[in-house]
This record gives sequence, structure tokens and C-alpha cells, in this order.
Amino acid sequence: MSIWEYANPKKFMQTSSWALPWVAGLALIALVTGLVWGFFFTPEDYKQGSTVKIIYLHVPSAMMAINIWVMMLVTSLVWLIRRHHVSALAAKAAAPVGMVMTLIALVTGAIWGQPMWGTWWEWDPRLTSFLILFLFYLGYMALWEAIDNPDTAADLTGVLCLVGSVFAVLSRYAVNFWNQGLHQGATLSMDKEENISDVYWYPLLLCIAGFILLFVTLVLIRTRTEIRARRLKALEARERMA
Amino acid sequence: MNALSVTDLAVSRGGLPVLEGLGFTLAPGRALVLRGPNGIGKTTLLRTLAGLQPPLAGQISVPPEAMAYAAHADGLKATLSVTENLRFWASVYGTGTIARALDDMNLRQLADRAAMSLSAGQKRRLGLARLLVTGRPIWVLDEPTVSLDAASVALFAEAVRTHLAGGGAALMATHIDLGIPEAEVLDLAPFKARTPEEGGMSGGFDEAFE
Amino acid sequence: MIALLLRDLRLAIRAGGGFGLGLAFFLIVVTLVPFGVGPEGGVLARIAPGILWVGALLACLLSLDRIFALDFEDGSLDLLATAPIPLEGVVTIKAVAHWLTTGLPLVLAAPAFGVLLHLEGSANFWLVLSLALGTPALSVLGAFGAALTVGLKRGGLLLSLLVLPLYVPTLIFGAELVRRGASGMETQVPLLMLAGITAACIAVVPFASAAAIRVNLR
Amino acid sequence: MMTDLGKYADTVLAAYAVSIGLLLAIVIWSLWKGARVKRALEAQETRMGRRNG
Repeated sequence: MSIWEYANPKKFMQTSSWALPWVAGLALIALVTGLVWGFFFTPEDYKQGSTVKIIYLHVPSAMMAINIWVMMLVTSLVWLIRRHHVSALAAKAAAPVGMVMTLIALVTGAIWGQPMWGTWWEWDPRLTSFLILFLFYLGYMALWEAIDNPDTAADLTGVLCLVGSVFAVLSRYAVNFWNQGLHQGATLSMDKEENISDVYWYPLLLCIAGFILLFVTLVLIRTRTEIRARRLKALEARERMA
Repeated sequence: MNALSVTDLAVSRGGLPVLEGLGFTLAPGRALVLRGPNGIGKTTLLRTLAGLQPPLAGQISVPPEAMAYAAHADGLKATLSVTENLRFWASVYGTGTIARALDDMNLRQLADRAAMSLSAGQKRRLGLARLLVTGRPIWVLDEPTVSLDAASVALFAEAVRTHLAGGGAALMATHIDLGIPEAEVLDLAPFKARTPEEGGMSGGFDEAFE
Repeated sequence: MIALLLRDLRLAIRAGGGFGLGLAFFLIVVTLVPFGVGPEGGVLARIAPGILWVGALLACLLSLDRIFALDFEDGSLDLLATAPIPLEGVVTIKAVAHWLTTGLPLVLAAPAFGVLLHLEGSANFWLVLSLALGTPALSVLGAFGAALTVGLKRGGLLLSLLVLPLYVPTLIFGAELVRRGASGMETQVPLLMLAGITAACIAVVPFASAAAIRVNLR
Repeated sequence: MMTDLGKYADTVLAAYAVSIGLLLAIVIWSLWKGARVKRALEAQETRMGRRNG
């Protein structure tokens, strides 16, 4: 059996309705456990005090913000190359989730920055890049909404996602060049595992897993909704024609 | 040798099939008129033949670089003169000369007028003159005689006859008389796409689940 | 192809203010900014590269929706798509025509605006260079945005939302080049990046734009 | 049970409140939209007399 069978809407609806409760349950368990563990049972950082607890939200949401865009890029490519409708709809379904993740990363970053840097907003390369990513999500979603014909919308947003990806990466580089991150590294460098002690690392891992599972849950729900919406639209159109 | 042949063609508009099982051929020197009520899919069919949208099923075989398509809209630039409009299309198609088109469509006196100052019928004639300057043998025309008076329709018919006599072919969609009685007529109504219940093809993805 | 370019330029001139409109907008921005930030020469000179670049970007944005919309409405785009010119070529020519009518006048007029904002001689040179290198990318990317939104009735605002994030790298490197050039710092990196982005855009983006047009004409 | 968040209590609580609020918002929105579309589709299928789900 090939993976492409799941691109059949019937098969997708069956499989997703079977998988959904499991994924949702796991997401809930991982998120609640991870966040409770992180919030109540981890010590304060000697430098940052209790604000270190924000990493359990900030880091997973920031990771997801980027990874969801990558997932949208992959599904858009699958749609453009192999014309599997479910793939295009999954990209559409993922975009609002990605936007919310970006928003969470931005807001928690700003809230965190306030006591750490003494300002809500700093034109730090990372924050700025996320702001640009947020704009890309907005544009992508707006384009989906603006176009009536679903296949046209899928094609055009797919092309936009492709071009946007290149420019998102380019923007990241440009922003880095423009303002050589005065603040990064001074705070916790989160990319390097060894800089984070195990006390923070395990609940963080759990939170990351929780965010991923939550994303999968949401994408499954939303893709199912999109598939139904398209069937509804097709039936309505046929009723009008008849 | 056919100029244009279509086998078992199905076309869709907005994701829904509108025509299916369509087949016809068009030989050089012949004209074919497509008829059918509004909404049957005449324009969709012509756009598919012109290559602007992919067919849902079936084959279209046409020699490369042989077709000239004229849509509802004439594609004229209001601020350019008649000559400038024609010269542009002549150089796009690499034919160069526009003198014959001006004569055939009786546009000599209007040659220097801006397109925006032309009447609806004169604009239509200019749109048809554009076809002449493409130098393409197969014309695909969508409602070519809309807003033309009787004299202009006769002028149009004459231009089509000249084109056919020169070995060209013409495919026209219309619901009014074109004044070309020798043209074959194909009624599109029997090719209306059936619903899936009646055994027709479904729109593909949209309806296929559960 | 040349015929298409000539036609577009002729149309821009006949439409009245094809060249002038962007320029006038640019002038308004440059005039308004001192009212906003105060007439102090030092401050103005410092923010001038940014103002001029943002102004160029907005002036470019103003006329973007007309790149394909007019041809779409009167049916020429259908005819061009079935004509023997590749659609990629049509898109490129359209972008070139847009640049010639908005980008190029800005590049040529930039030193005058620079003077208004107290930019010094060498900074003016860098300003012209950066605009000359960067504005073609703005037109090509703008044509891509216009191609995406060509069939939409309320495409104007959406077009800005789609195109502006794409302008970020060009804006950053363009303004940075002027800033560095004016203060005598090393300019090679922004210069190469700016030129590289423009070259890559011209080479690749027309394919995406043509694909978008084909989808929109279906 | 409440851990002592020290002088940054506001900051941390605000971050958690906003984030969890946003997550809940998208979850509820997705579920609500899903239910609405599902109902509309079922109504349409019933109306067209081809219920075969």
C-alpha cells in the first residue's frame, strides 16, 4: 500500500476519523503534563527568575511556526506536482494554525522581553523574522479566502507558498545582516541542548511533543472540514445547475 | 487531412463538467457553427480548444501554431488608433501587413481613429480584422456577429468565405444567424454532461467521498 | 516582444501621467516626511535612505494592480495567452514596462529628492546605484503579485499584503547599501546581495507569474 | 498548590494566559467550523435525497 492512498478523500476521511481521538488524546496528555510539569515543578533560573517558564510555550510555538510553513510547502508541492486535492486542503487547513503559533511565539517573546530587555519590542532579527513570517501567513490565508474557484485558489496559493518560502529564508538572512542580533545568545541559547539543563529539557521535550500532536489534531479536524466544505459546495453547484 | 479534430471531449467550468462525449472534425475550407442555449458551455468549449484551459477528458488534435482565437471581448486598447491596434497584433504574430485587413473589414476611413471613438459595430469589425492579421488558418470565434448590423454581418460572412476559399477553416459559436448558410451546424445540447446518477463523470474530487 | 513593450509604454503615456504619477507620489512622501519628523538637517540626512526606499516601494506598489488588470478586463490577456509569444515573455515585458514607467523615473529623480533630504554627494551616488539595482526586483515581484490577483475584484489591498513581505530583502539591502555607502563602510555584501536578488528575481519569478496567469485564465 | 513565581509572576502568568487563550481559540474555532460545515453538508445531502454517508 502506498502513502498516496491517503490522498483519496474517502480513505482520508476513514483513516482520520479513526486516528483523530487517539491523536487528540495524546496531544491533551502531553500538553497538560508538559505544561504542568514545567510550570509547577521546575526551578527558577538563577539569571531569569521564573520567566524561564515561558520557554515551555515560546520554544514549541516558535518551532511549530516554522515547521508548519515547511509542512505547507511540502503539501503545496505535492498538490502542484501530483494534484492530490487532500494535500492542498491540508495546506489550507494548516495555515491558521501556523499563524496562531507565530502569534504565540511573538507575544510570549514580547512578554518575556519586557523584563529581560526592558522593552516590549526589540527589532531583534528573530523577532523581526517572525513578524515577517506572520505577514506571509496572513497573505497566504487572505489569498485562499479571496478566490472562489477552489482549484484556482489551491494552485495560486501553492505558487505563493513556493515563492514565499524562498523569500522567507532570504528575509531571515537579510534581517540578520541588517541588525546583528544584540540580544540573541545573551539570553538562553535554546538551540543548543547542552546549554539547557535536564531539569528544563525534559518538560520542554514533552511540550514540544504536545504542540506537534495538537497541530496534527487541528490539521486533521480542519482538513476534514475543508473536504466537507468542498463536497457541500459541489452539491450546491449541481443543485443550481439541475 | 483535418485542420481540427476532437474526440470524446469533456470540458468543465468551475470544476463541474458541462459538456461530454463531444467529437467533431473540421476540414480545411469548411466552417462549423456550434449552437446551443446560453450556459451550455460554448465559451468553455472554445477556451478549451484555444488551450486556455485543460480538457476534462478526450483529445484535441490541431496542428501547432494554426489557431487564432477571438473571444467575446475584442481585446482592443481604447487609447490606441485602429492602425496601432492592428500593427501590434500583426507584429506579435509576425505577419507584418495590415493593409488587406483594413480593406476587407472596411476600416480604411477609420484607420487613424482611436479605438475608443468607434461604435460597437466598428469595434467588432476591428476585432475581426485582428483575426485577419494573425495569418492563422483555423479561426475559433466566440459570438463573432454580436452587435453587428446587417451590412456588417454580410461583410463578416464575406471575410469568412474568403478565408475558407483560401484553405482556412472556421469554428464559430453563436446563437444568432451568421449569414453563412453553407456552414455545418453542430447542436451542443445532446452533449450536455450528465449527472453522476445518470452515469456521467463526477467533478472529480469534489464529490468523491463517503 | 518589442511590439508589446512599445504598446505598453504607449498606453502608459496616453493614459496620462504614466510616468508622472509615481514620481509625484514620491515627491509627496519626501515633502511630507520633514513635516512629520521636523526640519532638522542631521535627522533628515540620517533617515533619508529609509524614506527614499520606502517611498520608492510605495510608489511602485501604487501602479502594480494595473500591470495585468487592464489587459484582463478588455480580453487582451486571453488573446496574448493564445498568441505565439510565450507567456513568460509577456510577463517579463510587462514588468519591464512597469519598471520603465515607475522605477526608472524614480532612479533618475532620486538625486533631486536626496538633496531635499540633505543627502550628501557620495550618499546620493549610492542612493541612485541602490535604486537602479533594486527597483527592477520590485517590478518583477510586483508583476508576480499582480498575476496572482488578476482575476479578483477587490485585489488592490490583497496585492499589497502579498507583495510587501516579498519586498523585505530588497528593501533591507537597498537601504543598508545607501547607509553604509554614505558612512564610508564596507558596501560589498549589500551591493552583491541586492544585485543578486534582482538578477535571481528576473530569471526565476516570471515563470511563477506566468503559471499564475495561466491558472487565472482557466 | 501554587508555586512562587517571584517578582516576574505577572509576566509568566500573562504569557501563559495569552498562549493558552490563543490555543483554545483556534481549537474551539476549528471544532465549531467543523461542526457547522458537517451539519450544512448533511442538510444538503438529505435535501438532495442521496444520503449514503
